[in-house]
Amino acid sequence: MSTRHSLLLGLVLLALLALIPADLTNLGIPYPGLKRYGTYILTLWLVTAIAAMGVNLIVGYAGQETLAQAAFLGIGAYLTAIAGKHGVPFGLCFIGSGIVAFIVGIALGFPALRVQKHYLAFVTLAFSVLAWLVFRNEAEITGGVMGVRDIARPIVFGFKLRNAVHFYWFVLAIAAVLTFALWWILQSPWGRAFTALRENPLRAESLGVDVRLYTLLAFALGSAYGGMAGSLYAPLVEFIDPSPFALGPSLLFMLMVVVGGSGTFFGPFVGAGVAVLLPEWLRAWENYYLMIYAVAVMVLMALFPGGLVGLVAFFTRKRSRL
Amino acid sequence: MTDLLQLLIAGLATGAIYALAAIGFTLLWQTSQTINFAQGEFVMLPAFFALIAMNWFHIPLPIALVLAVLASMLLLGAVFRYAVVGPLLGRGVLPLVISTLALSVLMKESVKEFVSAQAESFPTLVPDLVIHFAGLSVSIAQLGMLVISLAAIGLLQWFLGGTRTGRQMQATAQNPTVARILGVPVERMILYTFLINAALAAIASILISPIYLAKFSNGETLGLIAFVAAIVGGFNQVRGAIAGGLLVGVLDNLAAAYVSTAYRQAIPLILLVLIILFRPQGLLGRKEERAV
Amino acid sequence: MLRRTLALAGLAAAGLWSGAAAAQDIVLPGVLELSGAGAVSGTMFRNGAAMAVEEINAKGGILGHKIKFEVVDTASDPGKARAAIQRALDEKPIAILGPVFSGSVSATEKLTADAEVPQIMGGEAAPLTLQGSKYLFRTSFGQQSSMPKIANYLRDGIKAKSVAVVFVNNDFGKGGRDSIVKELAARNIKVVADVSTESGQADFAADVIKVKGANADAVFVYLNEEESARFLREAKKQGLNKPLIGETTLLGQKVIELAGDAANGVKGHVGLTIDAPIPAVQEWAKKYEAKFHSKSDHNGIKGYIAPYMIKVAAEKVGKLDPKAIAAALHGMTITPAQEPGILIEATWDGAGDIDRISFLGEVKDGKQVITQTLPKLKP
Amino acid sequence: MTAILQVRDIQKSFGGVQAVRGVSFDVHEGEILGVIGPNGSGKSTLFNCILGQLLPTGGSVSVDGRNVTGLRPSELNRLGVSRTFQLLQVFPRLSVRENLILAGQEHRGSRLGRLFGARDAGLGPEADRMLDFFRLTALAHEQAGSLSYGQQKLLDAAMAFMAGSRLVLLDEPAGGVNPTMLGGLRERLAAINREARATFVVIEHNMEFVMALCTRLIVLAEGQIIAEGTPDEVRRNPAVI
Repeated sequence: MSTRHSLLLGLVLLALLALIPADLTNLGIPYPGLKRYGTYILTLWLVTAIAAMGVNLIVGYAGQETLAQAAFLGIGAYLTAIAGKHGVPFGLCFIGSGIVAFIVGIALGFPALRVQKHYLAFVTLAFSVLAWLVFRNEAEITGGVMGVRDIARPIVFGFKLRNAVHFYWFVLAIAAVLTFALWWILQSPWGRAFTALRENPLRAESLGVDVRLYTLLAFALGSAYGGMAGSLYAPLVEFIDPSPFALGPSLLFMLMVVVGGSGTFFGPFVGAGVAVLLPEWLRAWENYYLMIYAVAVMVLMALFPGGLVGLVAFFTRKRSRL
Repeated sequence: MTDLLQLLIAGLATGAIYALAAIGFTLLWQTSQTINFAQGEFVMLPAFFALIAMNWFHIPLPIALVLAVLASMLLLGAVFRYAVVGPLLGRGVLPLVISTLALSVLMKESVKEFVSAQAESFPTLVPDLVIHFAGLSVSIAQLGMLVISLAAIGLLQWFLGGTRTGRQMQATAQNPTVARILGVPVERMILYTFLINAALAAIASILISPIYLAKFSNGETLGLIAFVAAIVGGFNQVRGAIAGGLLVGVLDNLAAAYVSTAYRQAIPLILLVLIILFRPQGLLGRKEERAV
Repeated sequence: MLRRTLALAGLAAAGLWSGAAAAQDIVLPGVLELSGAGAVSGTMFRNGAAMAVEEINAKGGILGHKIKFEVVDTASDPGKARAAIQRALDEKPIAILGPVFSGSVSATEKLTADAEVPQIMGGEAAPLTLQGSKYLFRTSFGQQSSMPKIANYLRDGIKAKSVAVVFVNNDFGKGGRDSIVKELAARNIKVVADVSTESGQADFAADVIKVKGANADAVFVYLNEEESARFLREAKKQGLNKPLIGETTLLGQKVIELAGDAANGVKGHVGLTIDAPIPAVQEWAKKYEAKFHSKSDHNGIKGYIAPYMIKVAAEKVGKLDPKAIAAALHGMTITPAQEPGILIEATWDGAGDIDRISFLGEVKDGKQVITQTLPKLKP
Repeated sequence: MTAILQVRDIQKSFGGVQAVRGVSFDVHEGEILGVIGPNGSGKSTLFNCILGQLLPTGGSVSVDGRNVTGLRPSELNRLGVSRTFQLLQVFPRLSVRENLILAGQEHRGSRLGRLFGARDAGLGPEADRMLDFFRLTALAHEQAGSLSYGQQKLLDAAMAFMAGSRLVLLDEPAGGVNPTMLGGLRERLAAINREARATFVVIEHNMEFVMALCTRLIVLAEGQIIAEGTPDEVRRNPAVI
């Protein structure tokens, strides 16, 4: 697909997404929009997808493993919640979250990537648990296990985003910018280098690609996406405590990206959609839904390690051949 | 001083359990590049096999324990090898990580849903007597845990170093390609490591459950600690995993007593980061070449 | 393309669109911990509530309307709990039951207050009812009610001058720890050890050594049931011979079952228990066990009385109006004579805190024995 | 003629095994040096030591008189040294043209400039020239993984020249290539040597290919040089057989 077509497709998707929750009955279209809960879930999906895009950059493009994306989300969320309480405007909090996560990513990745392939996974594992312990135990700053309550929704150009749909549009706009930025990176020579170092780091290195530096950049950028997603998560939920930023949720981020299709552009969106909407779909099975999910993931891995996007691509290819 | 000794004994006893789990971790990693994220659940589950045998089928304890070990070797060894790992071999580490992660969820949820959502007491073979001497109080059960797990480790070491099959397994672990050229039945050796891993996990489960109770969520912490122990000791050496397990067990107790109970989990992890910075091959691990 | 199709399919399947048909039934959603760390408590709360709803419906419902009770899982995560409450509120409910975890309640109480829908919850942390919500109601003692009783007992019953506190570092344990430390300070009792433990912790050797080293007159143990059991076993092993004092979770049947004779001699305050010396409660416990093939703890009772609270309040105001029901519940006293489902007479004050009798008990020969019945705070 | 590459007394041992035992040689501008020897004679280990994939146990490597022992492959590459591998090493999910652009992009401009600059990092025309030179133009937009083995080998070799490297080390360029392709490959390599004054070191088993391509040969056995000279001299050397 040419660049222009990609951009056009992106804009159409964006417009459709913007319309999903909106009540169009006033415009004469018999479409009532979503309930508040539906809008909330849709917003949560976007926030999750932003973090998952970061994981995809690290896992799917740079071929590393990160077990700390939820911790980066936590960094962004706490920074935004706490700084926000002290009157720092949301814009600063949001950019600050990204920058802090980026710097922490560099600090973690630099020593880990000196060594061998899986050491980044080990270091992020340790970091993930350590960050969670700090969130829990430094109650003076983070509110400890009782969390931080009543986090305000941002005010943009004097416009309050209390309304669920308005906040959704705000998050959608940010998600669109971040998606475009990632797309741009992946289209640039950087993206080519990322793909190369995932497919064959040895050959890439011999062609002058500084594998260590590019891996580090991918990790730090991916982590920054986590931080920025966290910065949106805090005002969305209006309450944060340490539990969504523990090791378990970090593992689920990896799971979600691989299930969606790691190394594909839309994989994180699909994976995040499954993770956020799955409990809704399988509500009828209540107690069994996690078991169903687990078995489905294992079967998917065995048959289609390319994830859901890979699965769809497989079938569309098949059909077009017939 | 007595406090310190008391802490050391308690730490070594739990450390021995971590070592059992960590050994399995390194064995699987070496022979099949499997990072088993369900390792903690592998230690959680066998106790429930025994409980099911006892409570549902009224089988006496010793037989139930043997059955639990056998069931683990079948399900967590052979079935795991062929149904979960088999289809994913040679596709890199990531699909296996994801699949074992899903497996851990499945195991936890199944036990919670079909057996028990609460902690269950678990009978012990060794009487839960406490001996006091010189201000120390040590329970026989705890000593038994230490002795049995060290015996299991000793037996494994003897098997790996002293028997033909054991040496073949080591060859497979170090370099499957070369081992295959040398005529080692690599496939069978890989299966053996899975069976040994399952057996060690079952032993750990039976030893730890009388003291820590059997619960579906027990694997979460255990798996993490076994993972940390394996890395600290050296991911490519069995004796590294043993040292790592014991060290992390002791360190956890000392940290809780002398540093901070709130940050006790942090100490082994900080050790982990330091190891990666200064001795990436682990305490007892082999140094690996910059790969070609 | 794909992602949009998937999202749309998902949203449609989950019934998230506006304008879903309103049912004739009364909507009473539960937002509870069915998975994650709080699964055991949440499931019991659900079972208890489901039992009550079934009974009420069998007798004709509330004001002639049947109750539709549907539970949404919070996965023990406050963020998900918030989403679940949002979803429940979209259904125009008469009230919401849950959550049980204080953190999840804290994350959601503003939503129910904004929507003016009563929230009957299981959380026990002190600050929950201090936020000024007019729509939050407890089903058990808040820690600000139970901790003074324990502090009094430590001062008058044990005559302790110093206390070691062992707590689990979660919303429940930390809240209790903060309350008891405050109460002890007010009574000039020194806290000589303050030991934080993890939920799910297996090895208590180091914690017991710390407590022993503190050499306090008494030890206050505020852990969940299974960790209580592990702690008691380790304490017995190391010969910790100080009085071990706790709350409902230390003296529960589950603890006794798991800790064996290590639980003997443990004393404490019991807010709500299926072992209460009240025939109605014990009968209820038998009924629960017959229905769900497992024993309930206090969470089952908490869940059970919640629908009855709504029923009595709705019948009092004579209409199915959430706002009026909440207003009626403030200052209301419900007696078993008036509604047998309430089990024990209870009163709710203006903040939504519950008041009823409670007990002092201890474990003797593997059984919980109630030694004293404490009257209501404001009889 | 000056020596581009000087290899002095390189040694490498794995545990107790000495794979390379003190190898020294020079490579001069414009020549094609062949390294031959039986399997296990240490050829690939020697290559890996020269190119930084392995750290030699002893000895030194210099490029243009500068000591580069122990530099990482990417650093060496930016000094104008590139290589191919014994096993096929292209990026199967990138297109043929993308493979070539990748091979050159790290030598162009700054890293930040590459993020915001042109998608092809200004290498489009050069890539097209290279495609043309290696007769791959028709396949430019195919995924590299879908090419035939011989075509991939050509691409593999072409990538080594994209960076404008002056010294290229080819590890078995003819391995597995069918005889029809082989002539083309040899002819292209000879042409690029002639036209661009590129200098090669070639490891090869196919004696016919080596004899026809190389200007000088060294023979390795058990980690040591046992013979050296022009193809004809080596052919006549009794030690080689």
